[in-house]
Amino acid sequence: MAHAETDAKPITTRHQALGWLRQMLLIRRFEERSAMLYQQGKIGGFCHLYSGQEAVAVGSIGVLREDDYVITAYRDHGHALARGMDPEAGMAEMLGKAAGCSKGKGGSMHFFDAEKGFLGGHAIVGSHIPLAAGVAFAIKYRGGDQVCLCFFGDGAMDQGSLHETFNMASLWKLPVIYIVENNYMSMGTQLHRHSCLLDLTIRGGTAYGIPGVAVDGNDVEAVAATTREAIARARSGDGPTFIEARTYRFRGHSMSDPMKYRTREEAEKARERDPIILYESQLKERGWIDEPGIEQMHEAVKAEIDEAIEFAIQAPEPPVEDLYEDITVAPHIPQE
Amino acid sequence: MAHAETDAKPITTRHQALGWLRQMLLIRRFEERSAMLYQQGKIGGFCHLYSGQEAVAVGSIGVLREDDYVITAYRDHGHALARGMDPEAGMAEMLGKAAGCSKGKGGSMHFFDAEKGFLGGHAIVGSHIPLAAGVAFAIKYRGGDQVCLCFFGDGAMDQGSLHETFNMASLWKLPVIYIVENNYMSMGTQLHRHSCLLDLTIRGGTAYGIPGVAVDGNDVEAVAATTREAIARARSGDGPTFIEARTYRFRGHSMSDPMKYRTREEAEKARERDPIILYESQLKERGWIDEPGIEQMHEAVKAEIDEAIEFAIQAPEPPVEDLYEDITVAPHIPQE
Amino acid sequence: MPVIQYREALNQAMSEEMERDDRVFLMGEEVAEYNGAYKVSQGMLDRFGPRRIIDTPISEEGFAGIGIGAAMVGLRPIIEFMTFSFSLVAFDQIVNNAANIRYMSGGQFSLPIVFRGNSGMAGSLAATHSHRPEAWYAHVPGLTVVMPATPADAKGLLKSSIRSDDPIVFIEHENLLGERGEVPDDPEFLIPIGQAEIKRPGSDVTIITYSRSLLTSLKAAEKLADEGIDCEVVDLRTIRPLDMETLVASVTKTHRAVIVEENWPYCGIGAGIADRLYRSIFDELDAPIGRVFTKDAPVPYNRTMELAMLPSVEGVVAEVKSLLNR
Amino acid sequence: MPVIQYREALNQAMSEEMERDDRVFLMGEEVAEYNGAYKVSQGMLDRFGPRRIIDTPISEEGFAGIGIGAAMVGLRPIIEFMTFSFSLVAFDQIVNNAANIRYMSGGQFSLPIVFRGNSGMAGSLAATHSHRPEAWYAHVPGLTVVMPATPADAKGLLKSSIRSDDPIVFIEHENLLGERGEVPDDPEFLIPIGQAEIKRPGSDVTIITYSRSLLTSLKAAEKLADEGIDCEVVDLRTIRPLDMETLVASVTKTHRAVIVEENWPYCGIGAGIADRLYRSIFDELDAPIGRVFTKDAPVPYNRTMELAMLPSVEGVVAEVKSLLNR
Ligand SMILES: Cc1ncc(C[n+]2csc(CCOP(=O)(O)OP(=O)(O)O)c2C)c(N)n1
Ligand SMILES: Cc1ncc(C[n+]2csc(CCOP(=O)(O)OP(=O)(O)O)c2C)c(N)n1
Ligand SMILES: [Mg+2]
Ligand SMILES: [Mg+2]
Repeated sequence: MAHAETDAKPITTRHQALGWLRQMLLIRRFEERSAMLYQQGKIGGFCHLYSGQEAVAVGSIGVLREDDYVITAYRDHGHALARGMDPEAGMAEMLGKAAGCSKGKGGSMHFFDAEKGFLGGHAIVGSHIPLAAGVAFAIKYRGGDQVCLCFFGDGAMDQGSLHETFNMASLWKLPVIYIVENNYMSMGTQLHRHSCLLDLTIRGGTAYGIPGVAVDGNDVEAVAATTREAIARARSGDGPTFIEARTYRFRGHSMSDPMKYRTREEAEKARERDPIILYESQLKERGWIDEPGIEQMHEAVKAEIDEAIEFAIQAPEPPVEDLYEDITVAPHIPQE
Repeated sequence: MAHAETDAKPITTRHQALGWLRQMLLIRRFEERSAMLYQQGKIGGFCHLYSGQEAVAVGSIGVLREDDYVITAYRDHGHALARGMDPEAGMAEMLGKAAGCSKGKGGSMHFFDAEKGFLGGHAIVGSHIPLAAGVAFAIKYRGGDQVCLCFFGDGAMDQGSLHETFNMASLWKLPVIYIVENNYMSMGTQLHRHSCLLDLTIRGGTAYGIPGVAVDGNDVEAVAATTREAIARARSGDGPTFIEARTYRFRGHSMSDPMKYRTREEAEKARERDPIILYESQLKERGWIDEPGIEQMHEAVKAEIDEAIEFAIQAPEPPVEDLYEDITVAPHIPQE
Repeated sequence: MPVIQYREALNQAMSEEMERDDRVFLMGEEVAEYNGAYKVSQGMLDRFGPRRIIDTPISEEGFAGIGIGAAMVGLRPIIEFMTFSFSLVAFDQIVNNAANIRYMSGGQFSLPIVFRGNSGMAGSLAATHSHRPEAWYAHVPGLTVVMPATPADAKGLLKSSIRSDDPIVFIEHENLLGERGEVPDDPEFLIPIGQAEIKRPGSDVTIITYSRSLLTSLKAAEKLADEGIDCEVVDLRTIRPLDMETLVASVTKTHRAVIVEENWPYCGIGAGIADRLYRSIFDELDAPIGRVFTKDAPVPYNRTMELAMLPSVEGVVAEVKSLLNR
Repeated sequence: MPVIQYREALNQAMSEEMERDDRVFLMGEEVAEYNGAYKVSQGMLDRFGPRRIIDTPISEEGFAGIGIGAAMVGLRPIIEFMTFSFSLVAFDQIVNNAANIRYMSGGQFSLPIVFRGNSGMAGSLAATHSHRPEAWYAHVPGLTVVMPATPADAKGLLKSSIRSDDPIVFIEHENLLGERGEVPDDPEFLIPIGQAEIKRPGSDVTIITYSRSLLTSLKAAEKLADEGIDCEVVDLRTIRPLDMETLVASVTKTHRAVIVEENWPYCGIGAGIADRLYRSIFDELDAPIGRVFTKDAPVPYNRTMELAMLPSVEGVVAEVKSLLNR
């Protein structure tokens, strides 16, 4: 079995490491159960699973401060949970309930949690990339030392808004960290068919005079270490960093993707580098957890997600009239 | 006085060289007179002069074939004339006349000449950059070996459409040549204030795996030589080239720009590298023309522009009802 | 006549026109190897090859512009937006370049290009993925806006759109893609752009509608028939230019009209049509023109809320009755 | 009261609000060192420094989004489009992000942001540079659209817009920037969003208008007064939400209305207003609502043609008379 590369000197404490493992498990479980609920018709719309990429969100968000910000695209459950969103609020959102993290108005692609500095799930590819720079602009404007972490896929490299923003973020040295989760697929289009260069650090880093770093996106501690450096750079006023986290999406693009573009072998080979299994064995080797400990953790996570689902199912639907709420702060006057 | 750098071995014939010099003079004269007509209120709207940058259009368009294509931004008089547009049609357009190259509907920013493969003047910054790739796509689709030459300013480097297009042009190896006329100003904003990198070949070339070449944009033969290589590359199926022609805009951004951001010294120093004067002295040194020959050329150009203005002034206004013409090929049915 | 799905009708239209004319090609996200995000281009890569069925990066502004450039020099591109909600990032290309280049060049260039893709409130896609963009585009002289409701209209109008020499905004509906209907297989089956069709003749009231709302309107008309109210249902099919002749004739007959649409009410298609009818035949109208539309709010994820926003059969029935004071 | 230009009124509004609230900043192309392409921000860089007056690259989509992000975390950006024609490349950010993020987050975020800049057919700028974007934005729930016609309204409404907690599309007119008028210098001078104003009271017919067309309408009203026709001129000032109360009261009094606007006719503001008035007070109307608008064509460079497209004083006079059968 493949190994993660950070064995030599752990970059974190046992406590934090176990927390990261648990978060990855929680995300995986949240999504596997979501897939089932989707198939049962309990979840609607588009639903994009993060399975296989958990180490990216967990490792990078894991080294943030509480007052930092996180923003991402529509494949957002993992980032939200890694940022500490209550799985009950997440699951209730999946089911469109009033208790959902976006009151049932956003759904799977639009998780928000203002209290945790989680600025959303955004579904128009690339559209949140300027937003992240805007958050960083605000941080700098106020003289703060927070950072904004912004996630997106390799497909978003092809949207103009990214390039407009990277130029300004570099020019103005904004404290924003851009992490492209390169899973080598933009929906059904392989990287080499949608990107003129395969090394994204050139397109996102070199091209803008921004440090561009590639990292194994399935190695949670490597991601954490890389992000930590970027955060230090941002906090000290040296501007943005572009991180290319190389990873793999286990599932289809969304629930409706039959993945005809993949062979079974490719998928199976990828599973060998499952970030969760990699980290479990790494922590075992380090002696920070043992097999029973892992099993116990799995059980606890299972119970937590079961509860979240139970909560979400029981939670009431929002009143239909509320569709006119939350449009503007001033009272909304329907133009009908 | 500064010298152009291509003295050693002329890359062109005497005949063509004199043609290029004459074209640069024609453009300069066309624009100087346009400025006067603008001040007299005979020309309206926005009017952007090309003075100082003539060598870029003349040198690059000068090495095209007749069946190639040219497209540019709103600072378009020079490119149109270099492509052989009749100055009468150009001047009539400036005056909004029916005999204008766009029937008085386009104006200064929207010169078009289908017969010459001149696909316009385009006034939304960056918006014609995908069009150029589309033209190149069509060439390739048909199996032709033409090329499309596309001009734009350094400010357009900051528009998303450019980046979306460069990725596709590189990916699909389209026969398009992008020439950024870097005059170091985006309206009143100096390059270092709008672009994160000062070397645009990185942003437009390296970033997309496209050969990126910088050239002295005030040296008509250097521009010609560089473009010729790019054309050869495109015709043989090797895809796009990005050329950064470094130059200087003598006048304000448009007729209403008082150029407060410049010192008189800067402007005067720039005039020492006037591409026309550089080329005149180069051709004299080469013995291809002498002082009386130059004077004669100036006179001829002056006469040609005088005639064009006379033609334009005498030309009739388009009938007002024609405002409903040229909207669609099918009859336009006003939705009133 | 063969009975096929709306998506198959679109596929046939494109395939037949591509057989007929080598200048026609299809470009968009996932149109080729994936066979279309909504399977509209199923099998077309196999049939026509990668020269003519072209997968793009997620660069709508870029490839919309590439289509326009190709059209300027004589190709006849079909540009697919995976959904029309994604055309918002290409808005400038469509509104400024496609609609204006012919004009700004004094008629030297024609722009034979079709922008197509689905739209609508398709089910829990939330605010950014549920746009109905017709009013934005119909507002613009230079564009033609087509919105077929049936498989036959989808085919006949798409073929006409591809043969048109002008830029066409061809808006499908995600929830219509699976609808079935009889569709001629004659390769010269064309439906003219700009002609509405009376999908149900009637005498008491005219229901004016288009796209998915046609289905809602027809169901409402049936219910109303049970109550003795005879509705004429006019399917616009083309949104711009509007077939005023058919509308005026129908409303002059019925003296009452209700416009049913899936769009927001303010400054939309319904308002656009109502205003023109009032100015044409004010004296023929026995009551103000009724309207049934999507509630004036962003589209929520919650399905119950979303359904509550949409025009419903009951809503149409109620609006018609209130016009008739019943 | 001091008499100042419309552009100075805008400058005062921004400057006063920036003095009052450090969260307010101005960002856009050429707003700082160049002092504004149209000199609206004249002197503001000197006064507030580069932290708060920020020149951008030509990246409208990018900096519109930067404004939105900054607003999400509590700043109050003013984003200037050099002209609103250039907002088309930022359409997605305004329509999808600014208008929807509050909703999609279930009300967790507010978006206190003003997008502002001039618009209109300002004189031989041709098709792409003469847009009147109000109908596109007014169509969208979540956005507020403000279009002041006078210097005082410009100031009072811009101040209110900056203080608003919601996204505002604030559309000026290039040809109004130099207009002069009395403007209060009281730093608490605010004009509420959503209120139309009767700029000229009258009894025979209501002219509904906004932005530059107010000037045309007032001139027409004077001419008509000479002929004994007494026009009430209502300046909408806010386009969305519409002040239906004022409109209904006026038309209920006059029984006749003409809408005058610089926009295209189909699916625009005029249609949007007419439809709502008919549905509110059909029985009060003695004639169909008249309309004076810009001809349905792209905007040409030729000045004579452009003027022929625009609503004119004569056009308004003729439309009013035809409503009155005179
Ligand atoms: C502007 C826009 N175009 C198209 C889409 C449809 N779409 C959603 S996700 C996606 C692929 C994105 O791939 P990538 O950015 O690599 O992210 P991943 O799905 O791999 O996480 C596409 C085409 C969209 N949401 N927005
Ligand atoms: C999308 C857009 N934004 C803004 C403008 C206004 N504008 C016209 S030209 C220009 C500066 C362009 O500079 P550059 O690209 O360097 O070309 P140059 O004028 O130097 O030839 C600006 C800001 C525009 N036309 N389009
Ligand atoms: Mg991907
Ligand atoms: Mg420049």
